[in-house]
Amino acid sequence: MDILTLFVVIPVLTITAILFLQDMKHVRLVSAVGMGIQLILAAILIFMYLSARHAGNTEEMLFVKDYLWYKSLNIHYAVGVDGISVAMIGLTSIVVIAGIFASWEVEFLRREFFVSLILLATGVFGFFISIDLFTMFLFYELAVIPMYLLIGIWGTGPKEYSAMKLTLMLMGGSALLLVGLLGIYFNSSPDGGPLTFNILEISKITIPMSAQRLFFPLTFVGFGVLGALFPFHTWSPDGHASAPTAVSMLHAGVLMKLGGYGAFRVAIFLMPQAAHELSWIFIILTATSVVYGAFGAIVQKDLKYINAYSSVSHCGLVLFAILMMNKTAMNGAVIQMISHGLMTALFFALIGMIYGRTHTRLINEMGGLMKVIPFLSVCYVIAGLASLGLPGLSGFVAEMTVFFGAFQHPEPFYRVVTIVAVSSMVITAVYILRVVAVLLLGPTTNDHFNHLPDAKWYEKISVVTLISAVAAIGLAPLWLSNMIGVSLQPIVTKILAISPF
Amino acid sequence: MSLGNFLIMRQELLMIAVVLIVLMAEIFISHENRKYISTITAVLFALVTIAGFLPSPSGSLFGGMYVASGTTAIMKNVLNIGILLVIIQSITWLRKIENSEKVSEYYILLISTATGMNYMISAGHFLMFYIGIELATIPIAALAAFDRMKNQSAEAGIKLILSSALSSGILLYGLSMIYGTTGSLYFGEVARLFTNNSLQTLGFIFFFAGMAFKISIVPFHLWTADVYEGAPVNITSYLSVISKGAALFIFIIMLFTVFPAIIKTWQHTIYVVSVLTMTIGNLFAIRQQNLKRFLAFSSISQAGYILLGLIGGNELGMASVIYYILVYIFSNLAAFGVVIAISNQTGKENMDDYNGLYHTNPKLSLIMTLALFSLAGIPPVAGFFGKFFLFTAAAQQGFYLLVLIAVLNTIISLFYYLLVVKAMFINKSESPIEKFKSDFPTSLALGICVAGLVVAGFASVIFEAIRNLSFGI
Amino acid sequence: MSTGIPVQYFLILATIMFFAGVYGFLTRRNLITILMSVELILNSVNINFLAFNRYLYPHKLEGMFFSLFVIAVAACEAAVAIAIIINIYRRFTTINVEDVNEMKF
Amino acid sequence: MTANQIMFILFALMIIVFSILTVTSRKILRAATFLLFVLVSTSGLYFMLNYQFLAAIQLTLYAGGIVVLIIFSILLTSHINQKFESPGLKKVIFSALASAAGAILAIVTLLDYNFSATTEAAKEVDMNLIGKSLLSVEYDGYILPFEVISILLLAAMIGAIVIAKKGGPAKIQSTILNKE
Repeated sequence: MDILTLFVVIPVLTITAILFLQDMKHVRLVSAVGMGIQLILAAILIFMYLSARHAGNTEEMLFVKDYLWYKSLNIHYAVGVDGISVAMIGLTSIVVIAGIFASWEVEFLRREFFVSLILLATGVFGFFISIDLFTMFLFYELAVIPMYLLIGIWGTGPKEYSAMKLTLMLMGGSALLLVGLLGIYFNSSPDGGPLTFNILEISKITIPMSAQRLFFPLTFVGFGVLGALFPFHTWSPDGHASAPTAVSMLHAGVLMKLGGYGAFRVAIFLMPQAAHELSWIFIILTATSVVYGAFGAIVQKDLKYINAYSSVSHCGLVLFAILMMNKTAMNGAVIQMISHGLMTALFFALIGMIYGRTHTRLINEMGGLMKVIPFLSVCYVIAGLASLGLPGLSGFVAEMTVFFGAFQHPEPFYRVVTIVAVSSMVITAVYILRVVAVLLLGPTTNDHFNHLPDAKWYEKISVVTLISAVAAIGLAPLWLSNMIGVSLQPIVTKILAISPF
Repeated sequence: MSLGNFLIMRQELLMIAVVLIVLMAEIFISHENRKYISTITAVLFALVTIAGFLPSPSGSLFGGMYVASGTTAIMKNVLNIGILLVIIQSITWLRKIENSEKVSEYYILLISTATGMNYMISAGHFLMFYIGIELATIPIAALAAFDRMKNQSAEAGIKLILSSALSSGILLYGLSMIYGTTGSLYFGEVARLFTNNSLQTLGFIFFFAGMAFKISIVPFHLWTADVYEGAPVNITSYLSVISKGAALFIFIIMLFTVFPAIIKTWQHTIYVVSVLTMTIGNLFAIRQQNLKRFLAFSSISQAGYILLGLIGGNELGMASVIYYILVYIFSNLAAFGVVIAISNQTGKENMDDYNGLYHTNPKLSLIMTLALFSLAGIPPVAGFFGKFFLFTAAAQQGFYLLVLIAVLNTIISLFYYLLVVKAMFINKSESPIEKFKSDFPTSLALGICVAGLVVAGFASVIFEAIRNLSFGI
Repeated sequence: MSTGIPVQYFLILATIMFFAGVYGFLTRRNLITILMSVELILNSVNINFLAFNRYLYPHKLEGMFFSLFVIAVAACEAAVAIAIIINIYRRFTTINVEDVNEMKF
Repeated sequence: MTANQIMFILFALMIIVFSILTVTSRKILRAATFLLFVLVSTSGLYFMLNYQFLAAIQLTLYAGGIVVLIIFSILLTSHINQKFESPGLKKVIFSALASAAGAILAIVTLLDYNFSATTEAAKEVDMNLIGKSLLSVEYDGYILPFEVISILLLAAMIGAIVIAKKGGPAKIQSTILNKE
């Protein structure tokens, strides 16, 4: 068995182990161990990847394994990673383990909760290692469907409505995506050879322009729904607000990245001509996402809603950067994905922990928490600073690269839109600082708040893991952007071949 | 024609033998030993099913009246698996006191219909096709009216038999035109002489309408809901899965082998009716509270998806339809199996009754969830693969818009399937269905279904086998 | 013998009969009369088959045999249908479709 | 006008008039009688077409069997003098229009088509030929449908008996139902 398939096998084994456990108390322990192994595996993978590249391996995808699955349709189970997927796998394993620790105290149907959570993780890992469109789609849907139960059963507020809305909208996205993928498949061999779902093989040919014009929007919007593309983002605030902590973390931190990654890997990479031609439409939409999300965050009073809208804004930025179609911007997009993944997971974890103590998420009902629960408060400040792009933390690196790259675009239209999008940074600063000021500083509004306990050990593990990752990217961004940059090279070469600027 | 030729027809002969054995058993077995009839029938039919998988010669008998090929063999096997499951699922129901008097009649009628379906699929002549389809329908009407205690059951029976008689009449009227213009009723000769003139097209349209009744395609679906709700649950599951599957099989064989000359006509017709069928089926299903009725309407919309495989008119379409019906048998029979188990135990059939089912009967809820996900086409269960192949078959012919409409319809269907999931997992109930343990036949049938759901998708062998065999139609 | 009458006359006759049956099926509310409408439909089909057989393809007997089997199947159908109708009558003491309609859409 | 033509016109008129009366008459026993007339006239047509065997079957099985069965069940279930309510006007108009449109479409298409007869020699339909064809296993032989329809008859018989027979626990339950 190859190392990549292990990323799917270990979660499945963990689920099996959980199902056979007699003692419910051990469920979380087994989950933590399983996902801990996954984290170690991810670290090994990163190391292996870097050393392979260091040794001069310049292939586009490494550790490629290919098993024929459905012969007559030429469907393969094919895995392989480049720097981008390795980075995404690393991100996922960090967020998942943090999510497990953040949901340490789930009591209601504990076994089912962890099974669904790990099932979701299975889908995500599978998605990132796939280089075959069929398996990619399979894992994509696999990742979406546990969300319904996770939000519907363990959520809060109007959870049933939110869960249904989220599932149906994401599945609606996957409907568009399916048609797009079939379109790519049936155009994957213009010279009459065997049709294929393999991304690497399709990237070698040029899909006819008429087909690209049809299937690029379908694919891009299909993935874009998951990446909170305006106007298909409405599932996101409701879904995040209703979801339990770990689910919000995983969803905002990882699942939404599926959208960005997929739009990049499938829509843009396979159909660059149409992407270039139609990018202006989606640039407008994504810029709207960026600005609208930021403004949406300002007017919200619920902590989770604030963060959900801020996720819309940040994920919009990812799609925005991808559509700029140059190396710097794309590099920024990937860093932004990772940085936002870590940061927003941190946010949601902290919000969950604070909510677990104060039993409210409305910011004007809270205040002066810094004195009571200093550990969580300090972490919240760090997360906030990362989010508004303070130098030294990951957000700064990501956003700077994105805007720097976007501004390189020679056409004035794109530059203007970039400037509009940059304004979101200012707005972000406003709402982050406002929250920090009201929530953490200021007078204590409620006497009950004075006796809140600070973070427990498992909460500390969860938060510290995330913060150290955020700081690591912020302090030493170069190794990450180098890793991504090498992998971006073939993609950018392909794109540049058709759009010389 | 020699005795060895009968080997080609052994499937049907074995079934007739089972019918006769059960009939003899009814006459000669003493009253105390009657309870073994169910077991005997199930075992015998299991043997028939297994015998179907032995390699069988293909060829034609009776001067072309009867045709057997790899495709017909695999179609029959798929149906036999489903019939076997229905037989096993019926055992518990037949143990009830009010049914104990007519156990063997039930099996005789059920297996007669199976025989009819097999003859229908193997038909090489319209007469065989007609007799097969009637043999597959008339006993089912009797079975639908089986529950003498229930008014609705008799009503289901009469609605089924009258609407099927009307549909046969329409179908025959079309056939008479086809006969008048081609001078033959053998499939091969009709196909050779079929051209695109107006009278033949009209004949085909009547034929299509008659078949649409049998498959319950919109706008000929109105009988379905009442019949499905009124009939005993086992018969409902049989009607919605096996009868429909058999009719689809013969329909696809006919479209591909008898009517290839007017492929453009039927592609357009199927395009329209499949959109109508899945949309209207879905819209009605959303409003249903009774789970039998709910599954009935969902099975209407499923027929709409299956039409996508027909529209391609190629081997991939044929293979994907057969494969999808196999998967559909497992999914729908698993869903119905849960409904049957609960209905047998408590008599409850409404969605509200399922509130909080997970807390009392987690296994049944999980099976139901898997089945519904499979019907909705969610991975990793087999329904995902089945739907994917159907859509691929349609996309291969360039019907991308149709595929998009179909996928959006699956989202609507996901909505109402999730309503059931929500009832079981999320909704709270004051008086949930109490915990109960299913007996052996129920668990066996459900176990087979779940195994099928999990294995049929990942084991590509199954699809490839179907694909290889369906090449030679 | 049937000389002097074009085959079309038979076909038109059958068509009228067929659609009379369809009309009856749509408007009738008594189950037995619905059954009678179905018999009309099947009968018209038989006329078609026999006329075609005699006029156009007298060298084979396919149309005739088809009609023969249609009659036999119609008898089976009628038998089962009447059994159910009698059962319904016992249960509802009515055989009007409207009264039978317990279920609704 | 030959005797043949006169006979055909007579039968055709009877069939058309009585078909329509069958589906419109408001007395059920009359409708059944009209149906009987239709079936008898049809068998007359079969005689004209020189299918004596089938005409005989039509008379005995259809007119003699099915219609008797129908009349029998009418007597069992209905009051003879009871008149049906006439169906709703809307339904009548809709059904009449649909049927008329269908009929006109079919007739126009039929008249439009240029039928061509086969050039092969006609077969004399005698009992010998019918019997041989029915038992032949070769091309144009009908033994398989003949055998399969016997299963259909068996199944239909069992089905009819199972549904219509009284007794057993059903009786007990129905008395309980009636009390309720």
